[in-house]
Amino acid sequence: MTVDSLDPDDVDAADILGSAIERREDPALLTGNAEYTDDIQIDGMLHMAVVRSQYGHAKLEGVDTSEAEAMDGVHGVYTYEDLVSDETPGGGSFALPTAWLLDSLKQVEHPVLASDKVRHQGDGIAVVVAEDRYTARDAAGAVDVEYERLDAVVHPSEAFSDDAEQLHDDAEDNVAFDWEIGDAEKTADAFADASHTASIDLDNQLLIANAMEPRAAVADYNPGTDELDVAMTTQNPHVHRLLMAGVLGHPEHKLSVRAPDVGGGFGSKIHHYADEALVAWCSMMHEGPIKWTATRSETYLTDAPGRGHETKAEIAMDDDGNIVGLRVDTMANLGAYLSTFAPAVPTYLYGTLLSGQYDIPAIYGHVKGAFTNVPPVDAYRGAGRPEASFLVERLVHLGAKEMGMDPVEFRKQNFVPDDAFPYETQVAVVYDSGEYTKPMDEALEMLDYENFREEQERARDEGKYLGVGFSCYIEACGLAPSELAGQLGAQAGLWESSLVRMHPSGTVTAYCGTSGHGQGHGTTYAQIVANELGVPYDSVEVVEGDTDEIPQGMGTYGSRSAAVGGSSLVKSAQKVVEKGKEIAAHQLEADPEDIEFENGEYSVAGAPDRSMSMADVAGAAYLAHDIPDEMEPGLEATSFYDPDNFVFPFGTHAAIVEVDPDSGEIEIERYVAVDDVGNQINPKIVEGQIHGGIAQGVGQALYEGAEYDDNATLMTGSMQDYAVPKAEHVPEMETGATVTPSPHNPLGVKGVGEAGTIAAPQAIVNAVADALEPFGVDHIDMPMDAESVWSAVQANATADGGAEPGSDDADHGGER
Amino acid sequence: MFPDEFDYHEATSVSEAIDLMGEHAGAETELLAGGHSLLPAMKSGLSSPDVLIDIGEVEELHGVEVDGDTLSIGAMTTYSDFIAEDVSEEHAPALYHAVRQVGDTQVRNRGTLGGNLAHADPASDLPGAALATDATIVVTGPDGERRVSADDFFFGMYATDIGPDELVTRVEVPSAADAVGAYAKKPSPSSGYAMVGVCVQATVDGGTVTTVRVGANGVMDHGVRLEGVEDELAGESLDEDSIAAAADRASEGLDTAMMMSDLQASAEFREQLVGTYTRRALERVLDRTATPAAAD
Amino acid sequence: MTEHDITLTVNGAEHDLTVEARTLLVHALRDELGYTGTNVGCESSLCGACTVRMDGEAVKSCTTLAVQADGAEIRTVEDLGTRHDFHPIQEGFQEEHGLQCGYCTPGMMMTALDILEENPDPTREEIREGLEGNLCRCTGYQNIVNAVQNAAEQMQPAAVADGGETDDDGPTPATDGGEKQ
Amino acid sequence: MEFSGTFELEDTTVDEVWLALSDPVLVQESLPGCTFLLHVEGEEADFDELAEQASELDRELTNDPEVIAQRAFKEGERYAALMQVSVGPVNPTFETVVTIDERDRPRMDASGEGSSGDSSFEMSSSMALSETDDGDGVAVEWETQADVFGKVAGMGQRVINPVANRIVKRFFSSVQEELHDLGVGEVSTSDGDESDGRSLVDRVLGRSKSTDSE
Repeated sequence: MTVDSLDPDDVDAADILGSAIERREDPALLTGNAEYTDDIQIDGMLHMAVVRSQYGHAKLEGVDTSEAEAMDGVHGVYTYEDLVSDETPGGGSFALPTAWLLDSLKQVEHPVLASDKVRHQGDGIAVVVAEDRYTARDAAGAVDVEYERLDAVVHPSEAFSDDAEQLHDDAEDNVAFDWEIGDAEKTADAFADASHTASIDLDNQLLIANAMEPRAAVADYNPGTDELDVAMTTQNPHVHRLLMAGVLGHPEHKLSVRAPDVGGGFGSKIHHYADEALVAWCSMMHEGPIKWTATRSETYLTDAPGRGHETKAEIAMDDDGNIVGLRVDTMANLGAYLSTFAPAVPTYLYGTLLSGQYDIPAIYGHVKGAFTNVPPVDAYRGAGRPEASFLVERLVHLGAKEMGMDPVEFRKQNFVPDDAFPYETQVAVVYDSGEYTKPMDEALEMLDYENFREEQERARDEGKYLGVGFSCYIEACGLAPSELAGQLGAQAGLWESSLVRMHPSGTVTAYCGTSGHGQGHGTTYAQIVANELGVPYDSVEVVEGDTDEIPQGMGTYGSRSAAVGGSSLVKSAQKVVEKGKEIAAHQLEADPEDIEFENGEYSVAGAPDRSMSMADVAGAAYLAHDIPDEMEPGLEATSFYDPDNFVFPFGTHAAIVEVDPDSGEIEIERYVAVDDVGNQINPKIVEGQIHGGIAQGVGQALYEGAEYDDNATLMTGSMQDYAVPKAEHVPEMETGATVTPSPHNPLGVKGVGEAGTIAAPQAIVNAVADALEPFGVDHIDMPMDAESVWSAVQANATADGGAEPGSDDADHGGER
Repeated sequence: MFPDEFDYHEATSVSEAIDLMGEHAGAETELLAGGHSLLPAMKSGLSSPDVLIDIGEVEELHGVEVDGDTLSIGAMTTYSDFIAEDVSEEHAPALYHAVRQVGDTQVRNRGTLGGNLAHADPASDLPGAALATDATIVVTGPDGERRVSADDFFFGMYATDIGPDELVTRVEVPSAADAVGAYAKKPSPSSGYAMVGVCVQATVDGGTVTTVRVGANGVMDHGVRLEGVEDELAGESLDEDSIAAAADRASEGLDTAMMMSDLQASAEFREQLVGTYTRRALERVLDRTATPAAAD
Repeated sequence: MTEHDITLTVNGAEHDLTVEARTLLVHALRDELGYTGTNVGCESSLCGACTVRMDGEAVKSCTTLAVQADGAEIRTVEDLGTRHDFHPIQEGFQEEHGLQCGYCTPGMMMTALDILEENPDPTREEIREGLEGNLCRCTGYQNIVNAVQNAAEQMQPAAVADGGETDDDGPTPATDGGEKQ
Repeated sequence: MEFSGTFELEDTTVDEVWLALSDPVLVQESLPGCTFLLHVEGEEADFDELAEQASELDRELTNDPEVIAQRAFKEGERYAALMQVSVGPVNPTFETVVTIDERDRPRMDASGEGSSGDSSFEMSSSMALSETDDGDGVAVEWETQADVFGKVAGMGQRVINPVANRIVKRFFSSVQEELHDLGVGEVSTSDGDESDGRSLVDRVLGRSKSTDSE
């Protein structure tokens, strides 16, 4: 099923919400007229380059900048000493803050340039400002750094080992935090009483976001006004303004942050990195414009990777195949320092999703965070939820196998029943709404599941190994109720703000504090606002991503834009409608109570001929010749929408694969995705988000992984070695949808940005495990490259005396 | 990143290129062909030559022509120009199929056959094909032309028989109009280079293999012939059984110490894959023997 | 440092400029001449965001020196069509939502033009293979393949049905389970 | 990363090979890409100074144990080498300092580090000689543990194994050639007792007594 797009001109105003219209952002992007950060050219602009560490872990013994300073075209070379000097601009901390705290969290110092020690290869040691990018890069290469190399750690288990080098003086044994959720005792009891258990040991690998546009910033300081303007690749300009103000010691109201067109983010452009602050500081230092654009190899060294879990987990069932308990012990990699939202990702965004779609009476999760010599780890598309969903769905696969049950039957039996919503899990969240069997049934129908099982049998007899894997995922998104976020450790509210402004002629500008970077907010937000105000879609302009234009905002991440930003726009638009109602009542000489508003027309109840259009009302509001007493002229409204709860999208993804045990190669024969993301504002955009999400999930399952050697040197430091999926690597995706509106927001939307990425990996791993069941292969860590599949088949064939290909050994494994 | 500074000279003829190399003999000098191996190495800072001599536009180094029993390919012929010539597939089917799988659309538009062979990346697609087609690489230096058989041309990672004052000017492939060719490759999912690539050129007469040459790249630190496979097939009938038997001997005689082993695949797995991909290449040969003249 | 005087004809306009030998074509286009529609996504010649057409062929302008392009005709995204008069390839991307963040799109379209010139009616597998040198991180490629097919249809109104079998040694392409209808 | 191998030298003896590998001049000549290999006198290895020193030195290959003894590697001492490693268009020149950690015939351990621009390596290496089974030659078993840092590290993964293997192969081929050309060891290995009870050759060979032979 593919959604066909519509020309917005062919859509009736009343139908605009929910129509798969073409995207209004595309013409600029398709003609080269878009403006990405690196496209910005300002007269007299200088370029910055950063000197980064040669080692994953080392003490700095000395930095000699003299050769670089002497080079033609070089305007300055600066180290940490220069930043903190009284002689130079700014008086901030010059250290990057973390915006999410936990009780046990060790808040270690994270200077924007290393002062005495480098803790990962991306750590900056000095910055160079020069005439052009080539010269800046040359000069960076001429900075001579003397190091005393230290041993490095890459994986949490190494970081916690007794002989590991400690990264930070104030984080003993490299423990960043120790956190738990659920009920340990109750879960222990459940396991003690259970008749069956299954367990798994797994690594959820580190991934690099690889937004196609590398990070970049252009800062322009005006010494006359003391205003500092920063254009940068950001998903959340207001958050960056707040944090950067503190880092630099430049007042927030004199700092402006703007996101021009942004070439993808996937989480990597949420966090406050050192580089953007350094560009801003250099601009103050040189009192003029400075540009920095990361090379791709720099993004590999500095963009926050995501995932990085080492986990042992188990599931317990009673005799009837009911899940009675789930227990998880995870070591999470946080990298060298605490990135902006890092502490939230392996805790509240992970532990709270451990119930999956299932009614599990006892759950306990324990997570220990580790400092290691990889770049600071933070949110990457899905952030915590893919790790949870992967784990739960792998355990359910193994649980079904342990019970000798069909994986579909086992899942259905354990789903949270439809009548149990709102459903409170054992891990601190309340699911808003759901009907989990619906997408499952639709996926089964699309797959023709019964027939597939027969085909699988036949194929095995012929020596062909087919497998099907399911992923019944749940995610929590739409971050988040501010009070709850505060209780959980967030150092910010997670509301969203918007402004809807009617112009006197009846057209509209809608401002929102989110900041799209490819999601098509310009289109969907206009659909929302046009629908609320009853004005033509083309009369609505959307503005995002500029702290000077939009009062406040929290940004775009965690699939929150539609649910929180969209809802804020609804709220602002409704305020406009309400004010308009009073104006209309006044002009139509009726009681406001009697004014009805529909399709952009105010009319008097029972007297439809006494009416005024929205545009007329706007005109009247600005003329202000005849509006109610005490009323201020103008027609606009701002709102700060704070959601009541997260929203919980869900769905079933299923993959059919063929595995060649000889070559270890996996072919995805079919990929079916049925998602319930609540109401859909633009189904074509929803489909695109699902597609892109799945592609990244396929990437995690089969291709991607950041690999470091023992010294924490990145081995996959370019696209030559880190496999970003290509067109031929991504299967054709068959998508379907069910719609269970969220009751928590006025749009009934749930969020779609991360669903595919959360859902896909386990569908594929489960399918491969299903295909390789005759070989006794239960689990292969991701990415399941050909060699790891081949080795798993070999290892099992050897270890088990060679489970004969073709023999169906259903009781095999399950307990390892 | 960006390349370090260098001096750039454009040669307009082979003799000018040789003169330029002579003039700059004291400096670190590289020849620039399509640039698709050299420029990435320079941009990553791994390679910093002092002097680049651009031979990409040397007219006499372009073009594909049949000269008697030989297909003669100018060293600076781009992959896409080679593919576009009908004579390429007709006279050098194995090379043709390998070239089609080099890099991607854009790389094939710029990269050159001579540049590829001179660079001698063991994971490139052409060393195996040069061996399978029994190609002769013509190198030219101050003392004139030298003809080196592909068998003697590659001897290590990025190491060939080209002298410091020489350049590859031509590749000559004995016409194999009666032969079928195939190239089966397991590309690295990231770089597209061959983790293993097996190239076969064979003549099958009445079901019997009369000539067969098999070259592999990606497996060892340089392109190699798979002599066990050739030995197994020569004079045999080409069928499922002989293919299986040949594939079993794919890694015969290969020095495991010099086998490639990296992030993409261990030496052990490459040994497994070379068998699998030998089988696949031979199966394609069998298919094409059964239904000749299938065109791309 | 050696500097060289070169001439580039970009989208029909001739430009004389002086560049360092090491200046990459993409930087000459972007920084010297202001054609910022062409983007830089990697430095290892893999992502294809920088693809332009040089003398009628798609090339990666980050793996080409500006001096190598001396005298060449360059075509960039700016030359395709305006928002009021889209080129069919732009139309295809717009209709099929073949882009999200748009960063890879100019390069993607320039390569697609190469594909369609060689093969006016490509199959989905052929399109995927042809786009091997262009990475997209947003769309999962499916709508890009749709967009190229859409453009092919516009450019070839009388196009025949599915192309025939090929005798190509390309890697086994992904199956076409979810064929759009 | 670790790599290892065995190289067989034909038609020679453990003593002869040990003598040859004790001679920095022979090692320098045999190491592909090695511009100089010199004993480091002071604390710091100043490569500019060393290069000058190397250009002034007039050392020749010899088979004379007396001469070799003068300049032979010594346990605990440091040696500096300028090494160009050539891998296609990538030709970094490493300033390398090696310490002889242990020298006890037939075994030698060394460790060192080198740097070239933004790249560097650290390695420890050991080598042991033994008579081949047929008694006709010498087997050199070597193993090296190396860590590579900086720009070349990413590339290292892919190329180090084959490149190291090739360098080692060429090194020992050259050693074999030199052994043959010079006739190292043809001077008797059992002449004249010295005051410390060890023969001259014993001293060169790093033997404590002149009694044992493999």
